[in-house]
Amino acid sequence: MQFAFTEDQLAFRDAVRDLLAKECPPSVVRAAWSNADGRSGSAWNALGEMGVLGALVPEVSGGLGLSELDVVLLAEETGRVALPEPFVEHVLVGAPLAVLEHPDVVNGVMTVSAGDPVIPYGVAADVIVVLAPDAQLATGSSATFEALTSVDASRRLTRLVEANTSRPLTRDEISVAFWRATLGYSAQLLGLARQMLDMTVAYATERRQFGSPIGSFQAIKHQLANVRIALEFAAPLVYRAAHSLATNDPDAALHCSMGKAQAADAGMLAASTALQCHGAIGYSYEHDLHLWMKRTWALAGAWGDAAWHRDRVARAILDRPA
Amino acid sequence: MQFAFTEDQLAFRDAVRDLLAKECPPSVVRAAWSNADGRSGSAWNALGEMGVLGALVPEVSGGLGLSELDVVLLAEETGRVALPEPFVEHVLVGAPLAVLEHPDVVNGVMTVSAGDPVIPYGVAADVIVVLAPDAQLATGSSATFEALTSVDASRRLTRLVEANTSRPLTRDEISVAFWRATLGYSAQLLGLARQMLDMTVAYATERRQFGSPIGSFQAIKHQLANVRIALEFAAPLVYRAAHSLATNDPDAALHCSMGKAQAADAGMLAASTALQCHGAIGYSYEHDLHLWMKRTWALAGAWGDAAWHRDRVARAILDRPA
Amino acid sequence: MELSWSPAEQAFRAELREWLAAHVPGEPLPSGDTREGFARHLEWERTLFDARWAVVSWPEQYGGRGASLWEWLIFEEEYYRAAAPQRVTQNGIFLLAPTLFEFGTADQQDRFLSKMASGEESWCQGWSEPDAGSDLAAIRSTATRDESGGGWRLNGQKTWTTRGAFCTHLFGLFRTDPTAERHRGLTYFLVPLDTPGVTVRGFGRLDGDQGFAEVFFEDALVTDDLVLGGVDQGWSVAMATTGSERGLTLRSPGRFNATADRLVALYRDRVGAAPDPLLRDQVTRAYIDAEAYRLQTLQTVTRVTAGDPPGIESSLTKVFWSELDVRLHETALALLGYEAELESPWMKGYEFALSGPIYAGTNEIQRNVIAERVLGLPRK
Amino acid sequence: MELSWSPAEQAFRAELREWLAAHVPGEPLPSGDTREGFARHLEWERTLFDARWAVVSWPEQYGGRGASLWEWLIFEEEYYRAAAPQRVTQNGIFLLAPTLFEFGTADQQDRFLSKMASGEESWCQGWSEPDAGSDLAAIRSTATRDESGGGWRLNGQKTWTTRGAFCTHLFGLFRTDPTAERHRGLTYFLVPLDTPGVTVRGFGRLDGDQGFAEVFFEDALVTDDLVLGGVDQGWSVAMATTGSERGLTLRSPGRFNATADRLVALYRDRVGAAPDPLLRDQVTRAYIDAEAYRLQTLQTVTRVTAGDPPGIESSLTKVFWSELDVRLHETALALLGYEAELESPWMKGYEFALSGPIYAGTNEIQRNVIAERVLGLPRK
Repeated sequence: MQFAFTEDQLAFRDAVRDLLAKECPPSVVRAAWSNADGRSGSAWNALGEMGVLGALVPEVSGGLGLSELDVVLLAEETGRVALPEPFVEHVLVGAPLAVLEHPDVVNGVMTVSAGDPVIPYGVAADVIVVLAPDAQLATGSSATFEALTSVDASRRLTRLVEANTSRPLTRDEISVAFWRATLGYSAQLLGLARQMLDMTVAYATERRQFGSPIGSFQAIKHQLANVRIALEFAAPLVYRAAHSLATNDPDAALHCSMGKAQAADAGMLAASTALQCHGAIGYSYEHDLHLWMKRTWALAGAWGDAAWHRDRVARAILDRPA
Repeated sequence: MQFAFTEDQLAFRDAVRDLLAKECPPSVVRAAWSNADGRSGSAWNALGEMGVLGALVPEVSGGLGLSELDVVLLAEETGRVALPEPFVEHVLVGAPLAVLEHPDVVNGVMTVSAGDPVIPYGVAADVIVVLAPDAQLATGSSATFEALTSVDASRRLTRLVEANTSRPLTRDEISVAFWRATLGYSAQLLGLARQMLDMTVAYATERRQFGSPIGSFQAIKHQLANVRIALEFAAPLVYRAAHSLATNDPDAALHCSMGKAQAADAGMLAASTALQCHGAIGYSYEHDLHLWMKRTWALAGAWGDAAWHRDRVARAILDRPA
Repeated sequence: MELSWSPAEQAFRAELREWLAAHVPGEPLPSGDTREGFARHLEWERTLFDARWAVVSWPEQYGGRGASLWEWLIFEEEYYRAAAPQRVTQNGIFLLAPTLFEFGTADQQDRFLSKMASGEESWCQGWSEPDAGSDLAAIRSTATRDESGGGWRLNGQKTWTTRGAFCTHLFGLFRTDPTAERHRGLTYFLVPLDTPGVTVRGFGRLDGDQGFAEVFFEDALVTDDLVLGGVDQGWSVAMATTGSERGLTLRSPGRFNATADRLVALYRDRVGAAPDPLLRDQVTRAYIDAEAYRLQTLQTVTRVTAGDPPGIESSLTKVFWSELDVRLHETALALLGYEAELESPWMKGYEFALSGPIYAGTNEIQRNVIAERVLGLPRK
Repeated sequence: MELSWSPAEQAFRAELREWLAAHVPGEPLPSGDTREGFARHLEWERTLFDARWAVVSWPEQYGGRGASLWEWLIFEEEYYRAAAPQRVTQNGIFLLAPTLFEFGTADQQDRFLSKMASGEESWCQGWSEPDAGSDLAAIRSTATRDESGGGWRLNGQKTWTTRGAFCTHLFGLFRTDPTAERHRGLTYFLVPLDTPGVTVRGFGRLDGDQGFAEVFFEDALVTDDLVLGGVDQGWSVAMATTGSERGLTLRSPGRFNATADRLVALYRDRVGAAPDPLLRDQVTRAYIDAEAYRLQTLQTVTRVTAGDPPGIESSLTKVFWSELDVRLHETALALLGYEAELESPWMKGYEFALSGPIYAGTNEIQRNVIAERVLGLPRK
C-alpha cells in the first residue's frame, strides 16, 4: 500500500509547472479572452516540444506511453494557471484516439479537441472527438460548427453541425474518452481552486480594513480554512480515480464520478469564497480572479456536473440490490 | 393587508408567558425527566384555570372558541419554557375532538394526548387521539400501551396496542387534527429555538477564554447571527400557516408544511449551534441546554420531519401539471 | 392579521398589470450597465415616469402617486413578474431620494427630485474609496472650504461607483474636517459630474459590462447649496440612505418570488415528469425561502405602516435576500448542467447575484451588526 | 502508487477477522461510560490483550505485535466492521502511551505500559479545568515542591475528565512555576487516583451516562518518579499527546467507513426500491466523504511511513472527521423520521458524535490553526 506519486511523476509535474509559470502567466489567459483563437500560442508549442501532448499515446506511435496516473498532476498544473487550451481534450481524450489517422497530434502540431456534446476550441482544432449525439472522430477542416458563447470567453465553445470526413467511435473508445475527460477536468478544477485559494490568502494578508489585514478576522480565516479542508478531501479521490483508470480497476468509473463530484464542489466553494473575500476588488473585470472563477464554473458543469456524478454514485451504492 | 397579531392576541401571549415563567422554570422540566408521569403538575392546572386548555373548544361547549391564530403564540411560549405536557396534543388536537364525549377536557381536569402513530404521555392521558394505524378517539382507562423511550425522557412515549372504548375518526377530523398538530409543534420549535439562542447569547457574553468573552469572537458571533436569521425567516411561515388554518385557506396544508420544514430546520440549527458555542459545559447532563435540545430533536421529527414536509411542498409546486 | 388585499389595492394592481402588459418591451433591452443600454433604459424610465409609474410612493408634485408602502410592494411584485427592465435610476430613487426627502431643503427637493424620477438627471453613489470599502468610515476624499468660490473644493477618489460612467450626478461623502477621525467630520455633497475638476473612468464588472466607475476629484468646486444636511453631519445623513439601501426599499420580495417562479418553471421544463432526486429539494428550499422573505416583508411593512421605522433588523434582511438570490441562481445553473456555462439570463443573473453579499456592507459586516446590535453580543 | 494490500497484510486481516468473528460479543455490552459497563469493557480489553490484539502497533514486550501503521489501519477497519466494543482504554493507549514511549523513563515504561494495555490500570486525561477549556494554557492547578515528601503537592481542579470516575490513574498538566504564564511553567504528572487528597466526582454527559468526572486535588503528594518529561516542560510534552489525539491515531477511517456502510444499509432498508428524493443525496455525500477520509488517511500514513511525521495538517483531519461523523448520524436520523427520537444506536451515536466538534480543541480553534499555521494568514 502506497498512496503517493513517484519521484518521476513529481519531477515531471515540476517541469510542467515551471514551463507553465513561464509560458502562461495571467496575461496570457487574459489575452486569450480576446485574441483570434482563444489559445495561448507559445505554451502549447512548448508543451508539445516537451512531449506532454502525446503523453498517453503509445511509444510505438511516437508518444510517451504514459498512464492517467502520470498525467493527472500535469492536468492539475494546467488548471492552476488556467491554461487556455484544449489540454484535457487533446492529451487525455483526442491524441490517443486520433494518432493513427493523424500522427502529428503527438507533438501538438495538430490539435485535437473533444466534447460531449459541446466542444471548446472546435473551430481551431484540426481533429474533433465528439461523444454525442453521434460519437465520432472527425477532421476539423471537413466540419461545420455552431458557435456558442461560454462564460469563459477563452473556451470558444462550439457544437458540431456536421463533418464529412469522420469515423464512428466504438463503445470502448467512448467510455475511455468520457472517463479520461472527467478525470482531466477534475484535476484542473483542483488546480484552479488551489490557485484561487493562494490568490485570496495573499490578498487577505495585504488588504487592510479597520486597521488590520482582513485575513486576521476570523470570518475570513474560517471561510478560507473551509476551502483548504475541501481541497484536502477532494484531491485524494481524484488521484485514486487516476490510479483506477491506469490499472483498469472495475470500479474506475465510480471512482471518477466521486472525484468529479468532490472536485467540482471544492472548486465552486473556492470560487465563491475567493470572490467574497476579495469583495468589490475581485468583482472587477480588471482583476484576474474572474478568469479562474469562470473557468471553474465551466469545468464544474462539463463532462457531468456534481449532481449528475453523485447520482451515478447513488445508483451504484444505494440502488443495486443489497 | 396586515401581518401582525392583535393587541388581544399579544396580551394573551404575555399572560401565558408570565404564568409559565412562574409555573415552569427549568427545574420543573428537569424534574419531569424523573418524576412519575413526566408532567409539570401545577403548570397544567394553572393553564386550565386560565382557560387556555379549552382555547379551541367552541364556547357552547364551555371553551373559549378561539382559532389557531389565537393560540399559535401560546404554543410558542410553551416551547420557550420546554413545558413538559401534551399541550399541543390537548389544546390543538384532542380537546376539540373529545369535548362532547368528555366535557372535562375543557379545563384540563381530563387530559387528552394524541399521536401519529406514537403518543407522548399516553399512559397518563384520560383520552387518546391516534391517527394511525387506525384513526380513533379512545378512553385511556380502556387502552393498553407499549412503552417507548424517547430521547426526551419527559415525553413518556407510548404506542397504542388496543382500546376497548373508542370511536373512529372521520377523514375531516383526521386532517384537521394532523395539520393543527403540525402547526403546534412548529410553534413550539420556534419557542425552543428562541430560548436556546437567548441561553447561548447570555453564556457567550459571560464565558471568558483567551482573556475575552467568547461572544466577542467572530466565529461565535456569526454562528449565532445565522440562528437569528433562520428564526427571522421561519416564524412568518408558521404564523401564516396559523392564519391559513383559521381562515380555511385552501392552501392551509401546504402552508403548514412550509412552516414545519422551516421551523424544524431553524430548531435543529439553533440546537447544534447552542451546543457548539457552549462547548463541554453544554455537553454536561447537569446543564439545562440538553433538555431544550432533545425536545427540539423530538418535535422536529414528529408529525412529519422537514424532509417529509418539503417533499409535500415539492409535490405541490413541482409535480403538479404545469 | 389580514392577508388579503383591499379592493383599492386590487384595482391598483389591475391597472398596473394592464399597463405593464401593454408597455413592457417584448425584447429585453441591452444591459443598462453599458452606455448604449443605459440610454435605452432611460427612455424606458421616461415612459414609466410619464405614466406616473416611476416613483409610485412619492408625492404627486414630483411625479408620484402618493402610494402606500403596500401599493409599492404590489408595484414591485407586478414589475418583476412582468420581467420589466432593470431600474437604472434606482440609486437616485432608492438611496438618495429618501435622504433628500428627510434632509433636503425645499429648494434642493424641487431642483432634483422630479428630474431624478424622470431620468433627466441620473445619480450614482460616491461612498467607496480604494481604501474605504467595508470600512466606510476610512473615507479620505476631502472637501476644503473656499470662501472666494462660495463653496468647497473636492479632492480625492471614489471607486466601484455603479454606472458612474453614464450618470450626470454623484452623491457622496467627503471629509470637511481634516482633524476629525472616522465617522466624524464628513459632509454629504451633491455633485454634478460635469463640474470642472471631476474625471470619470468607467471599468468592467464581473460580467464584463462597464458598470463600475472610478471618479477623480481635483479641486472641483461645489457651491454651498449642494451640501445635503449639515456640514460635518454627513455620516448620520448618509446612514439614512445606507439604511434604506440595506433595508426594505432596494430589495422588495417581488424580485425573488419572480425568480423562484422562473426556477420552478425551469425545473419542470428540464426535469419533466420524473423528479430529479438531487435538485428537487434545492428548488423547494429556495422556493420556500422566497416565500418566507415575502411574508417577513409583509410583517415589516405592517410595522413600518404603524409608525415603527425599519431599524437594525435590516441587516437580517440583507444577509438573507443576498444569499437567497445566489442560491436561486446556483440551483438554476445546476439544473442547466453542461449548458450552465452558456450565455443565458440565469448566468447573467448569477453574476449579478454574486454582488449581493458584497455591496451595501458585506455579509460579514452585516453578521457582526446582527450579533452586536440585534443580539447584543460584546464588541470586544 | 500501490493501492492493494500485501499478502502479509491480507493474512493479518484474515487472522484478525476470524478472531473477531469468534470473540466479539453477540450482544452489545452496556455502555462503557457507566460503572457496570466499564467493568464489562475491561474484561473485553483483557480478552483482546491476551490474544495480543489490544495494542497491535506496540512492541511485543508490552503486549503488542510490533505491527506497522498499515496493519494498525487494517486492525481498525476490521474492528469497526465487526462492531466490536468501544475501547474504554483508549485515552491511555492513544493519548498517554505515545508520550510515554517518547518521554518516559525505562522504569516508567515498564511500570505502566503493559498494565495499561491489559486494562489492569486504566487512565483518564486531566487537561481541562473550569476556566481552561479551549484556552488550555489557562491551567491553574498547581504542583508545589515538597522536599520532605520527595515530590510535589497537587492542588486544584480538573473537569470534563472522560470516564474519570472509573479509572485508576490520571495524566495531566499542573503549574509547577507559579510565576510563569500561559504555556510556560507547566509539568506533566502521572497520578494514581487513590492518592490521598484526590477526590473524584462523576457527572453526566449529554447522553446521561456518568462519562464525565471532576477531579479535585488537595495537597495530594506525587513522587518525582511520576513526573513525565522534564519539570516545567509539560506543555511541549503534552503537545505530543494532543497531537496524536487530534491527529491520526484516535480517528482511523475504519469507524466512519463502517458507519457509512451502516447508513447505506439503513437507507436501503427504509427506502426500498423507490429512491427517497430528499435524503438520497445526503447519504451519497456522506458516503463519498467517508471514502475521501479513508484515502486521505492512506496518503498521510504513506508520508508518515516515509518518515515525515503528521504535523499541523492534523487540524484539517480533526475538523473533517468530526463534522462528517455528525452528518452521518444526522442523515440516519432523518431517514428514521418520527422514530428518530426513540432510543437507538443511531441516536446514541449522534449524541456521541456531537462531542467531536467540541473536544480535543473545538473546531473553531482548529480553523484558526488551519488559517494561521497551514495557510499562513496573520494572527492579528
